[in-house]
Amino acid sequence: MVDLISTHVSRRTLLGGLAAGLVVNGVGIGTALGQPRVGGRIRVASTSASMADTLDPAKGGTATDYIRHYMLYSGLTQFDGRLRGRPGLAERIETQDNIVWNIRLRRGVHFHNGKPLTVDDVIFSLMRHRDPAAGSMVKAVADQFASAKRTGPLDLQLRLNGPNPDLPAILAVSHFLIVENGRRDFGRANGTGPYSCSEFSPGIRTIVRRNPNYWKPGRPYLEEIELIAIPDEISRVNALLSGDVQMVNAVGPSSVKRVRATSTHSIMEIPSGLFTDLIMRRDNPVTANPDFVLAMKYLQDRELIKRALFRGFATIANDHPISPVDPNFNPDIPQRPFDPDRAKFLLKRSGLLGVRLPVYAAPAANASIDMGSVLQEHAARIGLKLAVNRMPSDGYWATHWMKHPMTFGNNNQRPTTDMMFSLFFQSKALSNESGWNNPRFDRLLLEARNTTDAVLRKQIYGEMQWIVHQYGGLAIPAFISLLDGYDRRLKGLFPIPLGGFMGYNFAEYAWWDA
Amino acid sequence: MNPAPHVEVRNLIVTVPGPDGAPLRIVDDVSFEVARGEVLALIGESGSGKTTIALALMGYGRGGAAISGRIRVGDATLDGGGASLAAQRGRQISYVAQSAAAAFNPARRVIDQVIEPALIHRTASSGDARASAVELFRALGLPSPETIGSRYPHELSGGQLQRLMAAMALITRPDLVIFDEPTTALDVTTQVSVLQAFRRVVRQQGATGVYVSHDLAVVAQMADQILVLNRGRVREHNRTGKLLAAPADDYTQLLIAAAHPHVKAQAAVPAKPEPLLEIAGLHAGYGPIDREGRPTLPVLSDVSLTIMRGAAVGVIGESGSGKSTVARVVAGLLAPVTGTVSLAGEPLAPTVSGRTREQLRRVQIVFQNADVALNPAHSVGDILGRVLRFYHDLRGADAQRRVAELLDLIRLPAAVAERRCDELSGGQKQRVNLARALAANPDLILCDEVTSALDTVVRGAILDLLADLRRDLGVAYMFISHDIATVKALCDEIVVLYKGTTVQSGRRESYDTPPLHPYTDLLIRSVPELRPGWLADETVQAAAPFAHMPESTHLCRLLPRCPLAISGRCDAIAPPLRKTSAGHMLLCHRTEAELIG
Amino acid sequence: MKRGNLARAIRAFPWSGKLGLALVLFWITIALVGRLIAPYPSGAFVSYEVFAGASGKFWFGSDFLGRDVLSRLLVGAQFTVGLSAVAVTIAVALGTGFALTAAVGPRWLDELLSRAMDTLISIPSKIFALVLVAAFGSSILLLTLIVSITYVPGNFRIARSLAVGLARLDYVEVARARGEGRPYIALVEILPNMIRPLFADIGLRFVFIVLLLSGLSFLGLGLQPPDADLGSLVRENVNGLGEGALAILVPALAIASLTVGVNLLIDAATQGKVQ
Amino acid sequence: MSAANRRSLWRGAGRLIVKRVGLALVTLLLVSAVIFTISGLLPGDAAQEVLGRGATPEQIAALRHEMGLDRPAPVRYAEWLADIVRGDPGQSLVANKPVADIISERLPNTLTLAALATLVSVPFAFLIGIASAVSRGRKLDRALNIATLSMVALPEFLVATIAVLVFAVELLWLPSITIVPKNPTFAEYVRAYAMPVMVLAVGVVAQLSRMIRAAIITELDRPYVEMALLKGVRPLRLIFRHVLPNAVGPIVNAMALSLSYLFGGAIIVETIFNYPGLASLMVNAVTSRDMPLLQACAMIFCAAYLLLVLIADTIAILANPRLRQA
Repeated sequence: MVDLISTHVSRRTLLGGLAAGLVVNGVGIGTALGQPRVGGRIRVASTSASMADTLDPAKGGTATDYIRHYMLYSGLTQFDGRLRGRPGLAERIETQDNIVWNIRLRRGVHFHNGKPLTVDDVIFSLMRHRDPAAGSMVKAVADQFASAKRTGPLDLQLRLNGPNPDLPAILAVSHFLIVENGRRDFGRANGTGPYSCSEFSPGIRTIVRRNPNYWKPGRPYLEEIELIAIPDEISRVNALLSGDVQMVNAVGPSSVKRVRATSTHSIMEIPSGLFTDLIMRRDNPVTANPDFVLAMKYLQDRELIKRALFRGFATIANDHPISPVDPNFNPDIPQRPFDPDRAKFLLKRSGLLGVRLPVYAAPAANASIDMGSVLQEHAARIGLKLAVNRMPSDGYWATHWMKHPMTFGNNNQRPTTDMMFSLFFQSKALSNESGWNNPRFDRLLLEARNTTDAVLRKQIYGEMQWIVHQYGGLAIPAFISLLDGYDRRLKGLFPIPLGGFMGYNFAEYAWWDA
Repeated sequence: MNPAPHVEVRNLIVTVPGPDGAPLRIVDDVSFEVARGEVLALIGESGSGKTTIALALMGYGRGGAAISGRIRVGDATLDGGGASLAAQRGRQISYVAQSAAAAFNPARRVIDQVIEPALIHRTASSGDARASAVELFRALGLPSPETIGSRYPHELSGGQLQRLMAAMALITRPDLVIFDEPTTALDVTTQVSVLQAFRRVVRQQGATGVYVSHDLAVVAQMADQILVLNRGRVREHNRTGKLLAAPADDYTQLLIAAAHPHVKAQAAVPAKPEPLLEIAGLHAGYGPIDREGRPTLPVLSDVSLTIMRGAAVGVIGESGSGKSTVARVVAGLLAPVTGTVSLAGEPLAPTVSGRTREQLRRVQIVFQNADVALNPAHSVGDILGRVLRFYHDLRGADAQRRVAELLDLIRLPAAVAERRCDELSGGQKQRVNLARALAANPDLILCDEVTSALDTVVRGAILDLLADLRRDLGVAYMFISHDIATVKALCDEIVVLYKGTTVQSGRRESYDTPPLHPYTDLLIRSVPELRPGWLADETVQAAAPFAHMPESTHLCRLLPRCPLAISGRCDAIAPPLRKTSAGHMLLCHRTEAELIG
Repeated sequence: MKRGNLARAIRAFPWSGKLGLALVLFWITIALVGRLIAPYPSGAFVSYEVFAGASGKFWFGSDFLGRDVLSRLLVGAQFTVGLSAVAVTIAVALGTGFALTAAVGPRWLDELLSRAMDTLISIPSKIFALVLVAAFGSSILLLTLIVSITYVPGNFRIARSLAVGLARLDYVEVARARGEGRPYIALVEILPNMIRPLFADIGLRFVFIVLLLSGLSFLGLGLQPPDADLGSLVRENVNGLGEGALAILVPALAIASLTVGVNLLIDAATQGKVQ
Repeated sequence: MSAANRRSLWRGAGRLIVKRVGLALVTLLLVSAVIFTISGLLPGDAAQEVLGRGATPEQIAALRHEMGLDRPAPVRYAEWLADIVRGDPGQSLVANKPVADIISERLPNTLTLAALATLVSVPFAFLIGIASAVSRGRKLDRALNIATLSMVALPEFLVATIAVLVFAVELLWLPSITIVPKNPTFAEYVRAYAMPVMVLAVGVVAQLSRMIRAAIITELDRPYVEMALLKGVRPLRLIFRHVLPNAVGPIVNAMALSLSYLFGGAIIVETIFNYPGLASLMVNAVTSRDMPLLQACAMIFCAAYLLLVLIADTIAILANPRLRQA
């Protein structure tokens, strides 16, 4: 029966996915088709800045870091609007078995300091992540790089520990951007990116200037970009509207009306796989109870959350982490409704209606406090007492997330379906949020990696979504759209679902029309 | 010569907003006039409205007081027909305040304040004003008149400040000078010279004067006519001589009678006198003790005295003599540096913490100012009850009964127990203050200036009470005062302190006739007498041959002020303690015969 | 008799004092009965429309999640008034307690307490709160403690100078001469006379606490939802400011009227004393 | 003033300053100990914060070792103390930079903002304080009273948000965030600082003016003021020549407290106007568990407070002839 559903689903998903991709690309091309012009100086504001701001792509931890790194460095591949890895510094990436990958570099690429790009730079940039001393944020991913060797002046061969068909997408992630061979001190940046660094003050600002020798002819367009961070959402939107910055990310849904009401500014909605989830741990007798878990899922007032919390800038989710943006999305799983009666019945059946449980939420997990409030309110109506403990963002991930029977988590769009599943759902994963263990799921995950056939893989992923939907310990009520605000004179923008600011990569595409 | 009087006041009424908002008359229908160059005295107790009338002459009402009626000073009037009184402040009408120490701005040099009226009213340039200020300083008998102005108020003594304030009042050569109790805050020895200086300078300038005081004897020296006030109304108004000789109003008579303190009751001296309190070789002071064992601020040096059971010993001296310090040491509030205090033969620990509760009970202290000596947050009953519980473990009905007895003893109705202290009058408070000491059933009460803050009539009543209590209860007193007349009225024995040393001690009678220590003589002769012309006759401040000498702790402390100092003796060695034939002790180089002659 | 005094004192207030008294009494009443008269549960999503204007159903409109502003205001006032009152009580009890200890105790203790207070006052209060909340999690208890501790040094300064002044007065000397212990002197002789001047300080501190609480809400360190004090109400609805939503105006006005009211009352009460 | 006088004045002031500096060092030590202790209670550490939530335990352990966080807390504190005594606040755990460099980047910002806010608020505070003290109980006093009360009545963040909406978003007169360009012109400078300074000043003016009013009124009740009036001294002269010199003590004390608030309490203004000052740096240090940086910030705030109070006390003593000769 499972098989039946997933095969049945897969074809339609494929079609839907293609159609969606076309639309996305269509918008992108359409916007880009104006007359891009070189020049202009803009300031953009992201959400966070701290003393930990870095010029080392391996250590990037915030959107501000990713944006900065994409401005200064280039990767072997680049994301497109459908999160596929497109050739970047690598002219070609080829594999037979998803294990051994042959990479050919683009000719005539130079670092900002004039040094030509070599195979050694690339090998260093990829393999350094495996060194614990490098403090790489993607060490876990890079651990699958078994070895890299030079096979020609512009060629290298990357061998993985096991098959992974998603390597081109993985390499497009900002952490794998290419740095100089041997570089360990990142006090200054030297990359091959579209911009070179002219000022960097951690926690305050980054100013970059157009790299005239960028390897994509004609690009980039902007003369100078100042990247700052305004953590406070209201201030960020105000700064946009007052003309102090020309682009911001993470506009709050309730600010959209205000921005759209102006004639000078607009909002770009980026449907993404970002979600905030209620985590029910398997190591607690209450939250391990399947009836309780299911009741919580039925208690999600998804319509209200979408409408009130996100003002409609969200997609209703179905308690699994794969959003419709993902090409592997399975649309055939029936949507779980908001059904308090069912929830009450389940709770009664499990005898857990009387329990009192705290739910931990923090501003760090997008909208989790309000989601908690909604849940608390509905739970109270069926006689279940939940207390929402609002924690400060500071320290939330280290201390509370996954540490209590019920906490809220928050996950970004991942570049690949595999990454989402293997980072958060595999039984041995570090961030296996609910602490579940589903052998079939684990087996399917490996099977998908071994499968070279994209259609088959999609089928497998489809079934995995169903398993999570049915048995997973997470309630995922909605996928949250990313909202970027921008000055209408800023052109060339199109959404890349990975994150705001065109998947952090706007600097290469944007141009100033004034 | 202008036939019209210089100052004319008709039907003056001053009202202030009362506690319930209704206006309250504090001066009620007062009329008088003063001829040019004359001095009018306004006399009365606190609350009589005398200061209010004086201020009204400058068109000034304190704390929202409303002035009505007719006031004319020269051409200026209250309602501004002609010049207004307010515009004449500091120019034609000037004011000398009661406490110069408070009335001078602490942050500014004295000279700047003295010449300020002249600068504000543009009567003189800064240089001229300074010159005339120096002239006035000289005329008022201030030391180093050229440089004294560059000091700050806190560097000057009360008498000096009072004279400087007079200089400030006279700098614009005003027509009318108002003196508001200008010598009340001064020591009696200082008062005389200040009064003399005032009278001389005001006469020189030919100004009219209004002199506000509660002290008839002082007024008798200064005024041509006297207006007796009581509760805002005029009781009697007459020329000074006539009023003193033949007071018509019974209130005036009462005032005149109270000017001589005396007590009706006299305690019987116990048959077998035994010493109650013995103080021997007491040295005390404030601040850390230095290597030589002396405190930074030494106050008492080698004070010894004995109080017999049931006796009253007066301790007298001017401010700074250390008389209150003696009481504080005896009470255990200040540890002596050396010396012993023993009670009925038992030595007492230096401070309260080392004494037994019984020892503490037997010695009680009563402070001067009942306003700050009684906790305003407590009722009279609480205050007395606490002492009863503390020393006698009396509670409940027993305690209530005893409180009523105590109140009866101090002649207050029992209902007072329910009242809070701030609802009582000054005299009532001082009685409660005494009752608190009595509640302990003490053997000795240390009375620290207990009558000094009281009006004369009230003072008499308290003295009577003290005498009665002594007679009835057999309690002993150490009665500390700056007023020799009061001490003589109450005490059997008197000790005179000067700068922390005993200069004379002995029975009361021995103070009536020589030989007297030069300082005691000065004290006694400085008390104004109730007859006009006393001040003019009196040559209290005889020239002191050693006025230039700095004070030395090794020599007689009085040396710089002593008219009888002997060159080669007084300025060379410490004075000996002599016992006179009359039986009292004197600390002086002069012999008994020399002091009589 | 005392009641008569009070009534007369109130009648003698200027109009501003009467207004202050009325506002304070109003908010105390709201704090006491607010939860009972709230038309909806404060956390209930009752309106489909967010930031709705006033209507018969929702007198003050709805908030950013479609909850009833009036109900949340009534409950929020209880938190603000109650929490501030408790916090100010703790702050003043501690500050004045330390001050009395310093005034009657040995010199070294005075010195020690003064240093401790300097230490507390020199750490910026909001950052102090941030650290404590991060360390211990946000709870009403912790919030109350943080806010109280923040205002202990200020109260200590004022109370200490009052107490040291009073400790020099003759009636304290008399008690000392009687052999009374330090606790008696501090609590019975000195403390009762500090109460009136401290009243003004208590009022001011109450206002500061209300404002600090809302500052903490701004930094996300305030009360836990769905509970919200007035400051949190302002903060959570601040997005409605652009459209002038009642959801933000009403709680802002509530804070202003509470703080202004308390101050007017204090002004009137202390001025009445001077005259 | 005589030379001897002047000498004793300086000797007195010198003794006071030496004593106060000693006490200040004790306070600083206490503050550092308090900060160290309570920051030890914080969940997680710098290594965890740097590596984020995806880090493996081995990675964290390695970084912890590299940062020296695996040694016992008392040892770390002692080392920090030894360094700070030598004048070295150490290396930031997170930013890979000396703490001194980071501070020297931010400190001028905070000083500028505090100085500007002071420059704006103090004259206004004096004006309002004096005007309402002189007209005590009258209409002007009541009006100013209500005005200053309303100024403190609203939370700072609301005032700031309203100001931004009005002046930046609606009117486009002023920038909504404070970004000072390099080598700004005077106009740019004023525009950049106008709003944060305004918002800070609102609170300070209100509080300070009330303190000034109270200090002046206390003095107005003293006998020397009545004496001055009876000399014919006019109101302005009365206030400036007679009253203010005596009210200096409480006023400078209130100013010291206000200024120390401007220095360390500007976190809300720094947040809303995105101003890179010390307060937000300290918040940052807390969230990233960067202990050396956190300690350095705490030391600076504490030292600033103590310094301001010392200056205030010194001024109060110099202004008071009685105290300065004691």
